[in-house]
Amino acid sequence: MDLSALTSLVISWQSLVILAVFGITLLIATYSTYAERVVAAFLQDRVGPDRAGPYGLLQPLADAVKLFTKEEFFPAGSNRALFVFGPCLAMTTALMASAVIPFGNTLLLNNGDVVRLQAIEVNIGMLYVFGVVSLGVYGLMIGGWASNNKFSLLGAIRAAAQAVSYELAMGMALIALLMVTGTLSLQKIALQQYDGLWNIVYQPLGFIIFIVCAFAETNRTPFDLPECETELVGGYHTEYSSMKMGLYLFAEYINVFVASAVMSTLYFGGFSFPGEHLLYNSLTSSQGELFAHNVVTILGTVVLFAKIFFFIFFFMWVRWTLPRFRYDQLMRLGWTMLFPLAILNIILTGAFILFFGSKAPKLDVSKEAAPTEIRTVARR
Amino acid sequence: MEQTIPEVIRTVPLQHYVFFAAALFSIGVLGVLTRRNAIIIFMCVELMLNAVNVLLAAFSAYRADPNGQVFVFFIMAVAAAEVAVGLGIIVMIYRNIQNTDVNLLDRLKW
Amino acid sequence: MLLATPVAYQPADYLPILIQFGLALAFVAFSMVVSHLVGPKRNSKVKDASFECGIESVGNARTPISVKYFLTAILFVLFDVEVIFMYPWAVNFRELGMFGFVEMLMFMGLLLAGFYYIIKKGILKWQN
Amino acid sequence: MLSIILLSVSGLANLFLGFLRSNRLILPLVLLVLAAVLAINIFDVDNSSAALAEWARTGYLRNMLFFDQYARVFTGVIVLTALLLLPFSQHYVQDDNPNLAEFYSLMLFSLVGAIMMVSYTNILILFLGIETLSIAMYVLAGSDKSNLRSNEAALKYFLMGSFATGILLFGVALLYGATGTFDLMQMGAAIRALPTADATLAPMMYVGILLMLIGIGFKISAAPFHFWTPDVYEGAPTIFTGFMSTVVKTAGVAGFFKLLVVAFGGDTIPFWLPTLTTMLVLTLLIGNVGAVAQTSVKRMLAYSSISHAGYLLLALVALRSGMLSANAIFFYSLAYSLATVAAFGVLQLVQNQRQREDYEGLNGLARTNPLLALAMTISMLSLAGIPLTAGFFGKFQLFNAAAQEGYIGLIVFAVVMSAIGIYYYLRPIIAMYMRPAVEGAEAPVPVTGLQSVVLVVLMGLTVLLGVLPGLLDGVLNVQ
Amino acid sequence: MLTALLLIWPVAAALLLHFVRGSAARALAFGASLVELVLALYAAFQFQTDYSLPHFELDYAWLASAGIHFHIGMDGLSLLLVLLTAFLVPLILLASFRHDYENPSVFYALVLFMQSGLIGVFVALDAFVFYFFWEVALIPIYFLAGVWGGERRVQVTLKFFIYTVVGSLLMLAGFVYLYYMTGASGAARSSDLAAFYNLQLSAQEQSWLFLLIFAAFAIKMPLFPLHSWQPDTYEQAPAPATMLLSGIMLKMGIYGTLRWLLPVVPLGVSRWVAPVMVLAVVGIIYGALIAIRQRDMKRLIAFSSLSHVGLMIAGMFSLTAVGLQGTVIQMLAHGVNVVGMFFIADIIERRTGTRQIPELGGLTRATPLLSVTFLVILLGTVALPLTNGFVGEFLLLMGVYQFNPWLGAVAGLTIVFGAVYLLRMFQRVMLGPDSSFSAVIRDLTGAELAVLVPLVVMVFWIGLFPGTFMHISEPAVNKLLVLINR
Repeated sequence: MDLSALTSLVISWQSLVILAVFGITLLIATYSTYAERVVAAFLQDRVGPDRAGPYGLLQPLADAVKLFTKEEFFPAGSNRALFVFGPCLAMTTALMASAVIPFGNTLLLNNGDVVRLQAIEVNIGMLYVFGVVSLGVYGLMIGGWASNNKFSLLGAIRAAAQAVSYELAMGMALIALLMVTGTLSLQKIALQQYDGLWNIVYQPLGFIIFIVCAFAETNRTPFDLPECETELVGGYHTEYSSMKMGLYLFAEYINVFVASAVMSTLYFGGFSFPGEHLLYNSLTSSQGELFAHNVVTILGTVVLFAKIFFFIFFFMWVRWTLPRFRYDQLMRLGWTMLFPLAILNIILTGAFILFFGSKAPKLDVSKEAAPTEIRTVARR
Repeated sequence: MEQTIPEVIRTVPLQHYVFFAAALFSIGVLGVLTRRNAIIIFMCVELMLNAVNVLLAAFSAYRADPNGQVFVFFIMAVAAAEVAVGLGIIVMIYRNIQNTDVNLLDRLKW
Repeated sequence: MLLATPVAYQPADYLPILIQFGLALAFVAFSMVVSHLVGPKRNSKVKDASFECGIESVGNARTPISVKYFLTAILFVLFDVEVIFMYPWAVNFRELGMFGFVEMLMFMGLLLAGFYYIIKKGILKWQN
Repeated sequence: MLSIILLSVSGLANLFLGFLRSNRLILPLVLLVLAAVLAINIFDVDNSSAALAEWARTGYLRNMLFFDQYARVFTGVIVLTALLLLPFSQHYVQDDNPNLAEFYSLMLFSLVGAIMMVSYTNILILFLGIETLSIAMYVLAGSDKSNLRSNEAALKYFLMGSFATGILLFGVALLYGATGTFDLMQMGAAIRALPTADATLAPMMYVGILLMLIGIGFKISAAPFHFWTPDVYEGAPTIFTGFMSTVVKTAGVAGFFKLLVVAFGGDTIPFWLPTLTTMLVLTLLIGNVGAVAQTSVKRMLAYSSISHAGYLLLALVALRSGMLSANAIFFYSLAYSLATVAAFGVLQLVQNQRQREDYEGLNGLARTNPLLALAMTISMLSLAGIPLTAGFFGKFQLFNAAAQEGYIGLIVFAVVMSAIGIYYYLRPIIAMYMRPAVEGAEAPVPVTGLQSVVLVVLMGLTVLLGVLPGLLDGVLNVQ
Repeated sequence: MLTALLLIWPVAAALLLHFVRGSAARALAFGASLVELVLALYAAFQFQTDYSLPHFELDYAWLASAGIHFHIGMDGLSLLLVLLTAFLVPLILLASFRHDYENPSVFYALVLFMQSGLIGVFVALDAFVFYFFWEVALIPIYFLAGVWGGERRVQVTLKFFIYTVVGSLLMLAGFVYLYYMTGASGAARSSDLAAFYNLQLSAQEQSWLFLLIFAAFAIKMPLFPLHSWQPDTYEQAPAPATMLLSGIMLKMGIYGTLRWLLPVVPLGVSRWVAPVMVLAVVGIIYGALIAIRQRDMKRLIAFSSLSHVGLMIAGMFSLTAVGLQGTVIQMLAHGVNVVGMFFIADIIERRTGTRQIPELGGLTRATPLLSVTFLVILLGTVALPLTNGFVGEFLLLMGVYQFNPWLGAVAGLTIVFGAVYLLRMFQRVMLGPDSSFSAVIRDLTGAELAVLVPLVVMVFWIGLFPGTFMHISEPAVNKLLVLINR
């Protein structure tokens, strides 16, 4: 691991992808705030934001300007360093999670280079997402504690307790999925679904557990106890203002985005879509392999985003439809329902695979691909 | 693929892992010996355990022997149990004396 | 079809994480600094007091909280570490086959016994 | 293996027993289980030559536990100790005690840990055993939640214990790096070969061995790593102090001995032996001198437990005498456990009634409770190593093993130390027999029938072993 | 088997006592001790052949793995001391009948228990058995003195205990070393007496071993300057305990030296014999001088005992046949005399409430029987010819004289001094000016006579027919001498 690897990486196409993923993440988060209002307005049959720009499309921009120019406020008795550090941590971890999500297959360039439409491919992608997202709760904790406000502290504690409670069931749901896929690489999981059925077919119960937990992990209604205004004013961000407040809000939407992307990838085929082989074969015969490959890849990316947007919409839909849990109900749901269900799911999955499934992993990607890795393949 | 992970780790010289782990461990030991806050002492102990984990994982990779990693799992599990018990004890003490400074605990002479 | 997955992972594969981290840090720092420079600053004693719905704030904000939260955290630590054991097992589930399944059933049985015990012990009774 | 399974399962089941309305059932059931384990232990052995050959062949990853005669015998000591100690916890058995089942379950679990520590053939199991034992004991040490001394004991025990675990584990990691295995036999073979085979790895191995010695030194409270012991033993509820100073010590020393003999034996012995010898000398000195200065019986027993760790180290230092050492450890730990159980049992009963644990608390006990006084006397004499009690032959066997290896200087030192010991072991006897009861404490201490029977059994065993030590000769023949 | 029976019977009786309350306890204890005496006498009459060989042996593998056997048996020397023990214990028990001790069953059980320990010491033929009983004998006396003793009993008995145990631990260390040396030539290790006798050790080793082992014996006897526990303990212990201590327990040290020290490390003995002799003689003078200044009867007897023991040690270390024979006879004589002396002191104290010599006087008028017995025993102690003391001390002095005439001359002072302080005590207490007690004091009762008459008989028996006993001990002593001079 020397410096040259880093420099070559910085100036490569891959770094462009990283930048793009970063930008898209921010963009989607930004427009999620807009979408939230529009969806809310739609569901409540009223007019949403419509002043800033056409259909209010510039509303996020206006929000940003407002947040930037608001007064920076430090409550008395707060721990200043931690007060700033909290939102920063929440935002940083949120931004990092999207790095391992495969937004598409590869693009082949004319000069023979291959561009992977994924910022970072690591063999432990799933663990990475989990790890980084789990760190996010520290941001809430630190912020809530540093505020020197009883509401904030309570909100922070709730956030932590809730996050850890649901993370357990989420991890268990994931384990059942891992038993099916046999790998932790998000990209491999996505590619496996290229050929076969989507994992939702094998893991319906797991998906339900996962999505419920995803709601809780992102502190979205009906699990937004850490910030429920009826009880805790603003929860952990009661004392926050200006861009620090903005970072918390942003982080939440980024988490929603990441959760949607992960769910799409894990359970709904990621960037695969029905008929891709057909399209690839027909295009290959007419336009050549390179073109066909690129078109399928881009289409796949588009499809993936469609799936992601659907889940984001689903998040909002639920928010404006369901009432909030009471805190003890929330904890009981997590511990006494989801946790045993997740274990049951694991056992069922295991039994099913053992008695009906084949011995080999569903799709052994490593065997299918050329052992000499993609770069060589592309330089033909 | 399983065989390749050790190769990856082996691109870094073993000494680096050993020195790193030793440094981490020493920091932990120093912390235990010099700090007076029970929670910080406790965190330093965890640091020591994690140094051990790093070292074991590195050795495991260099020897292409899974036993070391299995050991790491067990250390983590045991450490979790220790965390549970240890934090419980610290909370219990905090409830009684509203502090976690070990110097305040002088009901029993050393 | 050309697949995007490398066969062998290199430490360099993890390098982009650093770049991503740098980017995130840059963004966060940027927004912090800008909002700090742009926003107005007018402090007063009343304004700085911590917010308690307009009522004068009472006592220390960092008060001890219900021990249930603590218990939840402890339980999480324990169970989460048990879950760690399942990750390698799940990834290699097919190779381990029946033997691994039965072993894990025993493990989960113990886990559930403990789980049932703590539920019975009233961990989720928030009323008392 | 059966004993471990039975103990674990009954420990778990016992937890659920706590949900019953009445707690009366728990103690009898636990005693029953322990008796059953003791009985099972007799058959729970796989020391046939075929099993040994199988172990030598597969060794690796499998057969991490091995129930040879050594494991079985020490399991017997451990379980017997627990069985005899538990009746003195009867005062805990009250229906309004919500944590009763947990106490006993933790005890059972810690026994599992102790058994693992004497039956391991893989460092992993040693580590797990130590931790299973220790973690349960951390909780039990602090089980008197509202008592600040108990809290403090728990915290100190916990911090020092986990610190020791860290050191121990770092040693394990280094040894693994040097030898590439956790299997005790393979590690032993690798360590014997290493100094010549691979000089670069040798320093790592030496550091690893030293760190492991230190870590285990902490666990068995050998000086200079003993400083937590008096506080913890004094602060913890008496019954658990009794448990700590018997079961934990026996398991620790037996496990340590196995480690030293199997893994660290051979040419490396001269490397670490000076360290161990220094520990031994310091332990004896600090244990005995410290005990003299105490005013609390409990604290005196804590120091006495340190000093007994020192005597046991004598057998470890003399490990090259092989079976002689193993036998000595076995006999001594049995004698020591019996005597200590009796001492803590009596102390617990006296404490229940008189609410004090200093020497004055024992005043006049001979008049009010002759049985308790006699039990305490025999126990003290046994701890002091006076003939007619098991302690004498325990010490004799230790010295015998040490003399076999020519450590005459150490023996003389140990003898001088046990002479000091006699002084403080006589003090409870003086208090009980030669001083009148303190004002207001003239009432007899209540003793249940079961407790009386146990005390008689303890006395009987101590005297029996003191008169006919040959009974246990050769119990440990196969290793 | 008979030896084992001698050991077990008192223990069994002691356990039986647990079920008896009050005065029945002492009756039972007394009965048991009589049975023991009968057993011992039976053993004495069963001795038909050579007195130098152990009889009634029992050899049981005690710790087989270590080569330690429970080996016991009696030769002439052992027999004499067993007889002495069996003879004195009933008398001591009888002597205590006047006292009302708290918890009599425990008290008498301890006495019987101690008897077993004492006999065990005298019959042990294995070093560890010897050590075992050596310590076993200590425990009951500790409790007897500590629980039923005088005001300062706690400190005094603790001092006594620590003193003795430290000594015996040193002895144990010596034994352990010897035990190891038996295996040095590749033979199986053994702690048997015979194995010890066969050892070939260097002078240097023997010199150290002598110090280690002799420490225990010297403390027990006690040899000046290790005696500081003795007067206090004798004074504070209850009368029966004092009698046990002085009458029998003291002999453990001398017996141990004879049996376990002199023949085992002869080279060590020759290295240290001179200092020991000097200390012994110093002890004689010192004990006598202090005794002269004592006002307390018990303390006076204690110091006189110290003085007499000094002579025994000196005689023993003369390493001559007469010296050793004298030691044996004097052990018996001293046992009889000192028990009698302490008993009489106890009687007087009980009657008058004081032991202070100046407060007493003129008791003889009302108590002719007491006076006579007192005088007889006293003269025995002073070593008047025809009494038991004379035989022993004469032989001892002969021995010392053979060793070194000057020392012999100085040691001879013991008789002179003894006459001075003992006769002065008698003169002051029994004769002298009348005190407030002289009229009211009662003479001996039947029970007291029952104690004193056998003692008086023994005083004359040994004094007139010492051959009865020397005949028994002589072969054994000669055998020892052979071993010592090898």
